[in-house]
Amino acid sequence: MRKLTMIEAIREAMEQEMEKDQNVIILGEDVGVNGGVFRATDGLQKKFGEDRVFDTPLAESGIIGTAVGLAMNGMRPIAEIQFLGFIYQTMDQICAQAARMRYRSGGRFTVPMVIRSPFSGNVRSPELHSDSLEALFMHSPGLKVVIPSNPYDAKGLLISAIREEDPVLFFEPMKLYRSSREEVPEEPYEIPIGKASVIKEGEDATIATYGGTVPMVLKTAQAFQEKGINLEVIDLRTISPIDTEAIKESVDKTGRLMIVHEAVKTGGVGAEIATIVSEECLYSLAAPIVRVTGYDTPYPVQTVEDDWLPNVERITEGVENLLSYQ
Amino acid sequence: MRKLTMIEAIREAMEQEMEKDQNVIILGEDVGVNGGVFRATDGLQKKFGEDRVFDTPLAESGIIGTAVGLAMNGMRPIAEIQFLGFIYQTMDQICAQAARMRYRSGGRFTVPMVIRSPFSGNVRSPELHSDSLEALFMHSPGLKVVIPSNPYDAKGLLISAIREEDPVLFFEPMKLYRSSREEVPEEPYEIPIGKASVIKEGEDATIATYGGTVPMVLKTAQAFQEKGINLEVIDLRTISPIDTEAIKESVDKTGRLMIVHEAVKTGGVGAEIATIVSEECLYSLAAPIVRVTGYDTPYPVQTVEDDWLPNVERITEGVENLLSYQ
Amino acid sequence: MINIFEKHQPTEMYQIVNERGEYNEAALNDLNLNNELLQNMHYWMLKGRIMDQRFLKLHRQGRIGTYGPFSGQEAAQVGSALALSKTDWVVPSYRESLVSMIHGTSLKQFLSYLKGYFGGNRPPEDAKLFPIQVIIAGQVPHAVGCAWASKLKKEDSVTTVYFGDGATSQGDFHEGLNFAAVYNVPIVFFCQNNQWAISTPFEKQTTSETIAQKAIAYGMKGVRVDGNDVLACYQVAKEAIEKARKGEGPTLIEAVTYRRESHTTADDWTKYRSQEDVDAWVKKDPIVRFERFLMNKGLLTTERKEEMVKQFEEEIEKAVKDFEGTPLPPAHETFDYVYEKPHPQLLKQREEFKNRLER
Amino acid sequence: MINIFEKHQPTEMYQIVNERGEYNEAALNDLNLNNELLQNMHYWMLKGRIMDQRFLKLHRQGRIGTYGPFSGQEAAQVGSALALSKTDWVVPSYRESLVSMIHGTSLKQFLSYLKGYFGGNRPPEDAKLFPIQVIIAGQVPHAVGCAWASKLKKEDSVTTVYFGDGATSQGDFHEGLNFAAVYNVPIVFFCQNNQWAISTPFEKQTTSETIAQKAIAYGMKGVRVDGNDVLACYQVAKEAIEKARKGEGPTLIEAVTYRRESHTTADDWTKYRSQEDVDAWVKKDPIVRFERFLMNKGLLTTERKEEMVKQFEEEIEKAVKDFEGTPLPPAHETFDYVYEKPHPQLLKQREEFKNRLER
Ligand SMILES: Cc1ncc(C[n+]2csc(CCOP(=O)(O)OP(=O)(O)O)c2C)c(N)n1
Ligand SMILES: Cc1ncc(C[n+]2csc(CCOP(=O)(O)OP(=O)(O)O)c2C)c(N)n1
Ligand SMILES: [Mg+2]
Ligand SMILES: [Mg+2]
Repeated sequence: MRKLTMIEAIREAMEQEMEKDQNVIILGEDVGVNGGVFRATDGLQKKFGEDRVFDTPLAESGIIGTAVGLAMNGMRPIAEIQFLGFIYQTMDQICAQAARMRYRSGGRFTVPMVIRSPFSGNVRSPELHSDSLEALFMHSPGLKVVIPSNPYDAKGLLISAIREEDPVLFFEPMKLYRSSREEVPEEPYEIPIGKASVIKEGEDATIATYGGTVPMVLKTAQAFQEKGINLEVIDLRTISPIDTEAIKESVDKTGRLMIVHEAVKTGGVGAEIATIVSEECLYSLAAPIVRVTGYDTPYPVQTVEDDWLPNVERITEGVENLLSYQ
Repeated sequence: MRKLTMIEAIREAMEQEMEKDQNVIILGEDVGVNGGVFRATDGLQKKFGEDRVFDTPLAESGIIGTAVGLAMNGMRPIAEIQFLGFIYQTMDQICAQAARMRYRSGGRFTVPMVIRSPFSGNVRSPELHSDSLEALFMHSPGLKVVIPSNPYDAKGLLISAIREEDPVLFFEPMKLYRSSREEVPEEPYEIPIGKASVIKEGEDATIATYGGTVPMVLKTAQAFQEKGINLEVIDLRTISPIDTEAIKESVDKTGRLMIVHEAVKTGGVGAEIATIVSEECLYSLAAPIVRVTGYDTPYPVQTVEDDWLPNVERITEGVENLLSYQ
Repeated sequence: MINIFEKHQPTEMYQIVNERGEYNEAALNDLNLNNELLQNMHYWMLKGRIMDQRFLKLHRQGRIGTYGPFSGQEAAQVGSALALSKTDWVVPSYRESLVSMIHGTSLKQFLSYLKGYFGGNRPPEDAKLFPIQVIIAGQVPHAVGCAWASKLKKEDSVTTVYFGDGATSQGDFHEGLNFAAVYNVPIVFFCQNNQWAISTPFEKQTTSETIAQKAIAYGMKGVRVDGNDVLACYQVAKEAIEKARKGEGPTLIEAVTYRRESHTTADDWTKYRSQEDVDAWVKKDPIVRFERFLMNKGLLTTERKEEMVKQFEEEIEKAVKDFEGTPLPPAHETFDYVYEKPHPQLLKQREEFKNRLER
Repeated sequence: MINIFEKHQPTEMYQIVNERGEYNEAALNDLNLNNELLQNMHYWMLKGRIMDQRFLKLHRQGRIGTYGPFSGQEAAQVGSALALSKTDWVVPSYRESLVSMIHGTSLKQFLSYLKGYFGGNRPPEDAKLFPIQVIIAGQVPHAVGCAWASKLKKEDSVTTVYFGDGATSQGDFHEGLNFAAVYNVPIVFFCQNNQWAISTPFEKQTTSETIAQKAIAYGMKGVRVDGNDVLACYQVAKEAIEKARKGEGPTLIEAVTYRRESHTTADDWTKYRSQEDVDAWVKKDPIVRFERFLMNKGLLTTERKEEMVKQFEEEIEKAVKDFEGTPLPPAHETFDYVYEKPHPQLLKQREEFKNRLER
């Protein structure tokens, strides 16, 4: 099978859905002629025309707000927010508008819209270009939040997202855009939203993670494997709604849980996962839950980010910590 | 001692700080002539003049954004957001700007600003007027988030907030504005931000809560007291930073934890508290942690809100649940 | 039809019928309205006023929740709403109950909104109408998107979005208008400048002399119209709608009017404005003026009016009574409209909730 | 000084020196600038250009991070910056490195920003300068607040805020300008319309013919000026600043210029614009034009210029070399500027972080 990078898989998902359904359109800053600052939409305006792919004025709330109206009147917009750090500008339109339109209108209107945005760190970008803000949206009912960690998932999840009848936020770890090529089927396929994927089985402890930290968690788990320690690694893929069953099943088996994410610790996705477990699998727990996350500071400057983010050293230490309780 | 309602205590705190420091100013929609839609600033423009209390144009991002600039250039603004549901509009100015200015400028600038906002439910208000959105700000380093539950705390905490060198969000449960009168000292006093208050001691279980649910939790705990069950009730008062020591100390003693808040469950403040406990007091836990919160839906219409919010019935059930594990 | 857009500067106010009921003959002839339409305008304005006052009373009696009255703004709402076709979209804020009714919402539906029933904000299936928006200016970009979709689908539909003077200070107003102009979508921005945003008067809202001139920032047409003159409102709205329909771009209309009552039933205007301020505007009342005009034209008599009032009062009374018998929808419906299909945790919560209430 | 604001429509472009170095005698006489100021203008423009090109090179060599060049925009930056007093505030975006340097930032400080050192965005203690803002238009309301504070404290200080054409589409631009006009604060909004927002040309950003006319929406003065004419920029900025200082209100200035390079070092302009487009603007180069003017006036010779170029290159080279020896601040400083005092959990995290790095 041919191999694609994640960014190619993302572009292909959009291209195929646009071919299939002419109500699918793309809007965002620099997504047209320029093909997006990461080239996610490269060639799509050329192929589908200026009536399907729109370069917008520089106004994020306007992008999401008009996309809500487009969706309410029959279109299926894919809106790009150039970097996730700019999504603060759109919180009303996402959390108070898109998320609630079905509810507000008692089901008369729906907002089938996808919001794509690159995020996460280790790429030496300027301030507010690397922040992981996904947890903000987990707390807003009506939204779904999807975060792929590899080309195959990216394509399948994005196709599912575009076909959803509710707004889906689709956050793409920049550092994985071109970090590897993997086999991706040519034909369109769906990966269900809301389902985690156990990417490595193990009995000694569970590590739940998603997005940019997935490869390093897997790498760490493999290193432990060589030392005879079998870690189970769960790639959440969707953080809203969280696949609680998959997590509980794993923790019931391993008795230990570590959560890894780039976002700051307090109030992050890790807190919700840990809480679900402490509500529902408390008696399975053989050790305190461990979080390896960004620290509770603003996302730091480039020269500090690699130490601040979860990295193999910190994850390894976390696992040792988790296993130290007998 | 004379007794004040919470709204009177809040007004007095502002009045006294404005007398003390002429850099303290107030801005917001309808805060001047009208004295605020809840009369929190009643009479202040008359007393301090139109150069200290400003009716602003209808633009929340503009209110917070200009307040950031005012604070950076020596003022100590108190900005009012008329209802917390409108704060989504200001997320960039709060989380990406106010919260990060000290950090961004390496300490050259600080943003000593208070953002006051009424919130929380049971008051039959229109859509987006009752939402509890405090958790969104717990995930933003650089901010402090304070939520009083009684007139005495409201005055002391607000005075502390105004004197802080960093931005403080001060969220006021509307239903407590005039629900009771309590003794409030005339002279200004501070209550430290970041410190919880154990408002009822007990050994059988801990209930951590804050804001609008405090009175009903206390009432429920008193009912259990009569049945010989001694619940410890913690009023967090500050939800960022959380007083983890107070919580851990209590849970280490009682072995059981329930968290009550109005905000939707997933990704709420309760998740962070539960996680801190499952990281640091796991071995003290005699029962799974319980959350009694709003459900994972948008804040519902008036005819549903009392059933949807935590109420005495739901809290009682939660306690029974918590105690059922032996 | 005269093209007022060509002849008219955004800072001048367009008027056909003045406060004394006197009218501009040429403009009126040009409009060439049939009597049925004139009577329809009167029908809705009068019905609106009676309904509005009735709702205020219902609130005082504790029979409905917070209500935002529109008395004094009937001409702006009726004039613009009657200029629309049924295939045109309406995107309202909370103050356009009258527009929503003209465009298809029933009194019953609206009561269920005011009583806080789940589904109360569900526009009827066959009405091209958005739900009521509470966030000031939040609906403006939605409307632009809606109009944009009509354009992309090559539908012959124009969107009219309503908002107040206060809303023009919001970022979403600005971003929305800019998008509309850039994509040249078929939309009319209808601002009811009722002089107040709760307690904030227009002069404190902006230093701009008019709202209409804000259109210049987007290279858009802006028109200022007497919002208490139903004919002028109709004419200006009609022209803007047809211009939009022809693909000739969006228009910002400022209808200059007045909010006679408090902002909502939770507000008290005596805190921030004087009786004289109110009285000055009561003199410009849109209904009195139009009735004088109609009576002059022989299209209305005092008896006919009294009959109408009585009939409306009965109709409303009946609707309220009928509605008050309506059972609440089951509370657990609150879980059914969060997503197309509730996810497992939500289903679990729904069960718990339902069981508790049914116990 | 002539009052260009009175004579000038926001849609016309004000110019003193044209592309061929020819100048408007009357305007120039009116300005009555001394030679030192003229030479200072040239000094900064030339130094700016050399610095800018040098930074692009440093980036290609992997010695600095993402950089946003300003070549082509020197006149707009230098003209406006030299019109300010040291007691005036500057609120920049990411493209006004030259303004920041004129207003007090050192080359060393700026290098530490570009290298991603903690504290790199700390304006010097004695400079009335805000840190670089990355969020488009986010700084606009800050600047309004800053100017408002100066007014409240009765300080004789004017704030100038910089932003691009793209920024005018943002809600924060709109809300900021409206507040500024309503409170009549001493501020100048200086927009460098460099025709592009990354790949988005001005024509797709707005349907408005000019940016200056957007001032009309706020009842504010708007002026359009040739942004490649340093004298015109100086004059317009000076006048706006003095107007603001006298309490006569804010001004929106649109300096029409061009971004010659890519948006940043992460961008490639060949994807979205043609060589001809660029060439047409290179002809209007602000430095070439001003040098012609100075040489005509006998204030500059080719030899002097070559000397200056050499001197700047050496100065920059030295600063870069010097800087490259600077040790990184300790990484754990990252915990010291979140709050005035770190709270207990943060302190714990700081310890863990520090210990790990010191192991
Ligand atoms: C974003 C937001 N901010 C504030 C409010 C509170 N609020 C409701 S109506 C109103 C005034 C609106 O004035 P205007 O736009 O003139 O409309 P009008 O009420 O006069 O029809 C305010 C401040 C809100 N609903 N939404
Ligand atoms: C809120 C926000 N949205 C998007 C961006 C990404 N971005 C950075 S610069 C830029 C274009 C800015 O154009 P303009 O305002 O004209 O300034 P210029 O770069 O031309 O100086 C964009 C879209 C951002 N930094 N912030
Ligand atoms: Mg109004
Ligand atoms: Mg630009």
